[in-house]
Amino acid sequence: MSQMRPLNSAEALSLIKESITQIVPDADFTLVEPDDKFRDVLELDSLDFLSLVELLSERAGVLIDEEDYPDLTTLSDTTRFLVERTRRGS
Amino acid sequence: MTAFTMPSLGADMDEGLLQEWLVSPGERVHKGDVMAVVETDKAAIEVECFESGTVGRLLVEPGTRVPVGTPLALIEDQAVPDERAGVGEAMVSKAPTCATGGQEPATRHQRPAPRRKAARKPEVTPEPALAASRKEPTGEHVHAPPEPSGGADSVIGAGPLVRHLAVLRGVDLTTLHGTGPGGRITRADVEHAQPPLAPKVRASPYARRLAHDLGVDLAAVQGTGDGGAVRAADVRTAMRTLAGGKGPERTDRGPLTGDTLPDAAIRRDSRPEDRTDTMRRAIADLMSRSKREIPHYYLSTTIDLTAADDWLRRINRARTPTDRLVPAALLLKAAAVAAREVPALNGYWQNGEFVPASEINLGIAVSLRQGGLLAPVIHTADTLPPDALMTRLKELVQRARRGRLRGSEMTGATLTVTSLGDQGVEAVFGVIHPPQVALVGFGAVVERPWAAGGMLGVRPVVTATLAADHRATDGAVGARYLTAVDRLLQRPEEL
Amino acid sequence: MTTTHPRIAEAAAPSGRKTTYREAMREAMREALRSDERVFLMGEDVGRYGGCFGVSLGLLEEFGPERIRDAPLSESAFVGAGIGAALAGMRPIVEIMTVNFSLLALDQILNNAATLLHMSGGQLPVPIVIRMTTGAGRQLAAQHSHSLEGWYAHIPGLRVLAPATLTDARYMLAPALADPDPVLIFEHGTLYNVSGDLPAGAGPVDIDHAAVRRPGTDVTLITYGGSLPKALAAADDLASGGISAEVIDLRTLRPLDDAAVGDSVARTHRAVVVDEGWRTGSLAAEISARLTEQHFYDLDAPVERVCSAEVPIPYARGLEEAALPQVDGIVAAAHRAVGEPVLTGANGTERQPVTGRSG
Amino acid sequence: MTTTRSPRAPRPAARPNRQAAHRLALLESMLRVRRFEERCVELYSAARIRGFMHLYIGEEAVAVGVNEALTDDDALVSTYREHGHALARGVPAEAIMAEMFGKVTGCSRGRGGSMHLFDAGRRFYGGNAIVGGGLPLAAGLALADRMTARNRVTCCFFGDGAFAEGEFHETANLAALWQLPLLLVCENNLYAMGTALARHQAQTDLALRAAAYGMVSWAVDGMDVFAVEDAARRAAEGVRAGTGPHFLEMRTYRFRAHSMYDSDRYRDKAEIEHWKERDPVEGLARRMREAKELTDRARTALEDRLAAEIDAAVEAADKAPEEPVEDLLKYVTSPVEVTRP
Repeated sequence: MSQMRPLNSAEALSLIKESITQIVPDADFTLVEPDDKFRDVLELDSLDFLSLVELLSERAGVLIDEEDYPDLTTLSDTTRFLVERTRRGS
Repeated sequence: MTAFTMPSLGADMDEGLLQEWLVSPGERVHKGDVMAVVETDKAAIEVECFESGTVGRLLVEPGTRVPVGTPLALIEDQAVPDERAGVGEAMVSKAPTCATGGQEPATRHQRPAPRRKAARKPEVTPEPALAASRKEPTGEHVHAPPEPSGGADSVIGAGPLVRHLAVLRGVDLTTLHGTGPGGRITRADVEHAQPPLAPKVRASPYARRLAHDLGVDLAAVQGTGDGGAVRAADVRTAMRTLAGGKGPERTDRGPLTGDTLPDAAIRRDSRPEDRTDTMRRAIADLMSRSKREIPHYYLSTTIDLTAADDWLRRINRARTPTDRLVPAALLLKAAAVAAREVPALNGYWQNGEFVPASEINLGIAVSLRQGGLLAPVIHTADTLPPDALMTRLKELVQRARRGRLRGSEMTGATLTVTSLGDQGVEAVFGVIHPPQVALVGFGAVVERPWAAGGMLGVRPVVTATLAADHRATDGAVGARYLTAVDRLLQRPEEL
Repeated sequence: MTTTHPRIAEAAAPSGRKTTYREAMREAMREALRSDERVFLMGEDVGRYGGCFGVSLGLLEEFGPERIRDAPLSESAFVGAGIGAALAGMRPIVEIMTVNFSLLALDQILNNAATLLHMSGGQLPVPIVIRMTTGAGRQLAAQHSHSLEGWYAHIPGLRVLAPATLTDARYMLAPALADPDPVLIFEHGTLYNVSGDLPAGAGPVDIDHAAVRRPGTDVTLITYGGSLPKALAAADDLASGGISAEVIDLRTLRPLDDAAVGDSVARTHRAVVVDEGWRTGSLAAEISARLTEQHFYDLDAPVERVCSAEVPIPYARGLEEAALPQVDGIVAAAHRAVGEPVLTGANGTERQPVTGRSG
Repeated sequence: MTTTRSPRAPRPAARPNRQAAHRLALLESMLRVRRFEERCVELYSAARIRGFMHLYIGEEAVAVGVNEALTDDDALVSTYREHGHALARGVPAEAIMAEMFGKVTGCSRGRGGSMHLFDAGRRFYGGNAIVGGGLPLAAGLALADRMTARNRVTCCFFGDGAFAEGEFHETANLAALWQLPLLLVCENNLYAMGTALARHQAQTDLALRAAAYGMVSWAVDGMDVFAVEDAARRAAEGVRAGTGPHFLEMRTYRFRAHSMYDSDRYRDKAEIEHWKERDPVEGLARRMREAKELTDRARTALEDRLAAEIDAAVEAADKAPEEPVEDLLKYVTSPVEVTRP
């Protein structure tokens, strides 16, 4: 896993959206408020979510444990998670 | 000298038993004299000679069975006057000219009589020239090893029974690896081979042809014929639906008229953007058929997933996301292994009876984002370790959603599992995919108050349901199945 | 299509003249006897009696006892004599009272008439015409009522005809007599009294081809002889329910006109064979087999067969009717083929047990 | 053996003036049949001839004697034991041999074999393998002649076995009823296959029974070619004179088995030997030798000529082509499409 530089919020959000789009190609983020549970809105099932974890983990260069999953519920808390974790990990 | 040969005493006689000699060596015989008694299938018959002379050596012992044409004795050529003819001259002793001309008489008798068996033909061909011309190629072919004949070569080891069984079960022998001696394909190999693929749609030959010509998937057509058979009219109806009602309006008795659908309409109908509609209709047809034909019964139980959850967490902690398992993998494994314990739910209802399947192939209901549903198959799911099952699951779901499933991944399911847990519902009471006889449903894994050992606690639980075909099984069987699933999920490490 | 009755009378030409099937047959023989001195009629009671069914009435008076020859009740001898006379250059018409009696002459018909040409390497054609009555419907019970034409149609070397219309009755005989090989003509007993107008322009019948007696698009009813009127009536009934049935009259049972049957079924995609013979090993079975051999991918429904019940034809009217193909049974079979629910009620269109598929 | 000489056998007052040449011709004709069939046995044993083959050996006087009474215009209908009838009728040995070899040059193009020899040109209407099956057909040939006023005789051969068939009785009645120009020749060889006459007929005097149908009927010594010829000539004359069908019971005997080979369990060796003493061929030869009409040298020459003829027939048959299988269906129906009016 490549070690990445710390991400700012905008970068993290953009990374999240990109990753989700890869899994759900026609994901319409206009429907997703920052505090919505995006899994429900965009209909990600557990496998999708796992893929998302894979992607984020790889692209951000951070380790994401199962215990971290509750922190990946909304776009805003996921952004926060990535920003913190990339800063901490580097 | 000529040979006295085993004669052909009937059109159906290939061989005869020399029963008795009526002459001895040195004895004088005349043409027409009885020489021996030959036993045929019908009777014992006295056989005569066609030459006059002195009996020479007897070549065959009484009691011996020999083919027609075999020399039995030698008759030494002598000019014996035929007194009975009342003529003194050597008229009779004159050797008759051979039938084929040009050959000396003796060879005619020594030559074995033509036989019916084709293999012997060349050696008894009457015309020498012809015989010679045939000899060479015949020799080559006889001694050459059997020519491999394409794909069939690899299944040469399969005996007739195996071949027959393969035909019956629709198994392509060339795809099997024999486990018998020398790699021979055994009966068990065939029996363990994948059962025939998708259950054949009942359709009239004309409907089948029409569907092919029009590019209509027969499986997606609802049949209105005898026993739900698809008929031409059904195919046309399906086409019209595809065309969004844009096909020619029918002012007459719908299904009864001839081929009225113009080609243009047909071509337009088969464009890919209509695939969604096609799928919707296929689902509609299949589910309608299921509900029409199958008397469903439903069972439900709530399973404590604490053990499974703990085990998963433990496993996953050490793994990168790529290697992690999701609960669905365990649920599927449990569903598959339970089917092994309760085989009455794993198989097909065909021709009025339940036909158990030899493998457990789980159909996985996968909802597509654009709508619709596919049920790709994990073959022999009960034998796959959870990791392999997980890998397979990910692949299938991915390809299903990209529309890249292979044929083999779409067919052969013996039991289907649907999980709507990710959609947040707690229980799903499914509709069985005919001709399967059961469908297992899992809801969302949720935390619920749970009483165990007299203590109330909060535990992750999942509601497992079973929809089963009451023609094939009764509720007790279904109950045993769900109980098994529960039990298995309590020992995830053993899955 | 307008309905005329009886249905086997062809659409009347203005100048057509009234006749019956019996008279048409007689007229055909009269014409043959007048135009060819090699022709003679031989059979039981064909002379003084006028024919068991009155077909040859009056011919003795016109042509004399040499050419209208009453034979003793020796089917084998007089059929064989007909064969011998044909070998010697005559053109005999041999009448056998009923197909059941023809079994007494089966040796001559099969082992001589049908076989001699081939067995002799082409030396001995047998230009004989053998006429006989076939079929049930007249309460004549089991030894006068059977439909064994399918048996004869099994035999290579024979041509087997079944005139079902006035025109065919009138004009099939001439081509039959012109055929250098043996021709068997099966006259259904219920047809003799059928009357109608003989079209003025009608001439010799094409005995190589089946005839479409009624065009249609939804289902093909394939039949011949005495079942043709029933099939046409069934087609009327079906038309009133919106089903367009094509009716094919085979006319020639051997050699079968595969093309006519196949062309029709390729258009309608459904076939109902109506055959008064017994179902097992029947002509209907042969037609059904050929359709599946040659037109499998045209078929949109299993081929339906409406045949006689597998019993010796009984005497009692109710039983006899139940044993035979009837209009209702044909209609029901057509409905099944088309895939329409069979209406029950006044028309009694339920599948008759006697015509039902066995098993 | 139960049969006795019939007291009603014809004894014509004046025999035709037989020249020695005629007697020699009869001998040659009978010997041709005998030698031809002996060769057939050999060829059958060597599996060159197949199927059922019924030999006429012993009965040659009947075919040869009856044929003397027939003209080329007359017709002949035969049985499955018909090599003798065909040869006497003049069907070439080569055509018959080729037929038995199954060759296209055979008299039935190889479609009939031993039991179904035909020669339409010689009005030889063939071997019929259904016992009695040729009788109605013969009546029809005769009927056609009668209707067209052609003065021809149709001669039909059949065996004693045919007396058990309805077709004989139907035909006898029909022929007598219609006064058909038919010569019915029953070759009574005393056995219907393996069943002796007395075991299959209540009344074994066949001539008597035929007479009951109202036709002229004689029993004849079928082992004496002159007796056969005399009776056949007189009967044929009667037929030609328009006195209706005539019936001849030819009392004869086959020396060999019913078909090619059987075990002959149904008759005594002594009986066979007894009849062989009355061998029609050697009997005639002996009489001619005694009358100084046949020298040994002439006999040898005759035998040589016949042997050469049969050799040639065999050789030609052997070399002849088989009918191509593509022609299998040819002649099921007439090949020429008639233009229908």
